[in-house]
Amino acid sequence: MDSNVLKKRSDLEFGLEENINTFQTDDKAVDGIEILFEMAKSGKIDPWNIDIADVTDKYLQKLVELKANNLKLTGRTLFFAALLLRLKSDVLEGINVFEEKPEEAQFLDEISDFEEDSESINYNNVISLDEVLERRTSVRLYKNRVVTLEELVKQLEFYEKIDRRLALRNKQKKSVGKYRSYENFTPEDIINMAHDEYIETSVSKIQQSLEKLFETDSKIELNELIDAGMDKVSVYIALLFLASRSRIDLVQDEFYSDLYIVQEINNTV
Amino acid sequence: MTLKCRIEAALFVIGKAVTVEEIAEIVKAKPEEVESELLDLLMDYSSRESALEIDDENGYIIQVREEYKDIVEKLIPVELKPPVLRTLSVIALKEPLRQSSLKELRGATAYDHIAELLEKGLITRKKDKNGRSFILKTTPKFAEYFKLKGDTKALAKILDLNKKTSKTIVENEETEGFSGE
Amino acid sequence: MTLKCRIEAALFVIGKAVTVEEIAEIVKAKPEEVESELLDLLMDYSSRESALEIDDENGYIIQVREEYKDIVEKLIPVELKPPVLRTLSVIALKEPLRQSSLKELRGATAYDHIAELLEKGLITRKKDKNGRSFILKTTPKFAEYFKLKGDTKALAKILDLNKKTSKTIVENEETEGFSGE
Repeated sequence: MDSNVLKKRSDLEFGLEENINTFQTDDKAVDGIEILFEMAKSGKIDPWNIDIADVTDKYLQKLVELKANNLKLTGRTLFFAALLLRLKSDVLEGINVFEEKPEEAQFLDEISDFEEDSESINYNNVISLDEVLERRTSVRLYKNRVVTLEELVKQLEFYEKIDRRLALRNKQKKSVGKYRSYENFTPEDIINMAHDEYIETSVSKIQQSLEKLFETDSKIELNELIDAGMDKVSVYIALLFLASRSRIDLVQDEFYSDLYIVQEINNTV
Repeated sequence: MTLKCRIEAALFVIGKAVTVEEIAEIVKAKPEEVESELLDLLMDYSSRESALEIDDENGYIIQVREEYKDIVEKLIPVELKPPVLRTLSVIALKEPLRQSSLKELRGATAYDHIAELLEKGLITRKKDKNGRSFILKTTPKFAEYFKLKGDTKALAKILDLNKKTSKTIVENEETEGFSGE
Repeated sequence: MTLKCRIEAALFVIGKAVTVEEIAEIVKAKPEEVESELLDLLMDYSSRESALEIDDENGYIIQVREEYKDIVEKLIPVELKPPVLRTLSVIALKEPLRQSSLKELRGATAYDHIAELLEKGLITRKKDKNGRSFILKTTPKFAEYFKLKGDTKALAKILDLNKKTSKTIVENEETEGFSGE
């Protein structure tokens, strides 16, 4: 066997050289497999008896000598040489090599893609984009439900908001109504309004409102107080009293513009 | 791939009572064959220990057995269309609510909704003390639906909203649209 | 009234994939008990001759078996052309996805696809926080009609790689035919 193999090796070397030269002169790109295939066909190598290390060594050496830079070709040739070896070992183990092997086909695909940047993706469970969406078979035409509990709660929340808004609007309307009714005050009402007791009640009421509002705001617009339920005149009178007692300052940037109430510095309300 | 199974698949997908003829058209078989297979299927369902059954009263349908209806009710609290639901929401929020006030808030169609809600046992309608107008209230059954599914969080949230100042709520409403329905 | 049947009733009514915990809350039982009964139920379904099965891939759900898919498709057709389906797949794989990113991945025709998918209620399109770009997401209806298969994470990653190397899916689209359905 030894001499046989040796002989074949020398043949192989010769064959390789010949084929690589052919490859070089040939305009057509030739795959490594074709080189091996041709060699096997012409009997220059025995596909069932390849010394893979020797073949590749010599092959690589030749490529370097030829300054061939087609690494892809080299890679392929190496791969197919390995594949031949695999076939050989399969035969030795009694495996039928002519049976289709799906895993091998997949392996081939991966190899041919090896120059692509594939990072570390495990392709085993990857399917194509066309297959990724599967139609569910749990859909039903007429499900009994029209409304779920969640939707019911949502509706309630929604009406809660609407309700709040309406309430706020009504409040504003009411205060507007009060303001308008001021025009209809009788002389008696006006005298009553000027009464000390009435004024003191208004002042303490406004003071309380302001205390609350100053907790969150440092500058309060006059209208905010009016929304609290008192008419504009009473509020204004009360504010004048508070200002004169140095509890607050009244600020207006321009005549006829909005009137603001701020806390008197060094003083709490 | 038996005809019986094809019929079963069709019944499952349709989800409402259908006639033998309708099934026959879907599974492309003769009505006589379909009927015989349907009976077989019906027997299968009734003989096995299952929560499902095939009802054949007004057409054929796969449905949950009466014994397990509580689960259905839990998951499907009420079969109410959105406008009726909205009316119910208003009643729940403002109860006790005068029928006339509801009409103001929801329009004249609210009367139909009241009838439906009364029929489903979700609200009551009673004359007020003076006997002049109807007062609407939700029932314990309504409250039950709310407690179910352990959705107490949502309920607590609603109650909290009640307490909070109106300012923030109104503001939110301006920015986010209502996505229900 | 067995726990197994209660679970079956719940699955039938829910009609979408649910977790053991969700079922446990509905049937008021311990998750461990529910899981064991679910397995039992799954076996029951798979061992009998039925068009229905319990799927446990992404949560538990009662569904029609693959062999009877044609009946589902016939009764509830999803009429989306392959390119639109592909756009939908990309959105599902990468959601939330910027509209601009989708355009990079699927080309300018994706805009027409978005319109169609929005109209069918399978995706939503909302402005992002800055209000500068649109964000695409799938809807609950999408989940009702479709499920994702395979290693979706890896596929999403590959989509990105494809984008980087400018080897877009659009290129592949020209060469390979659509194999779905």
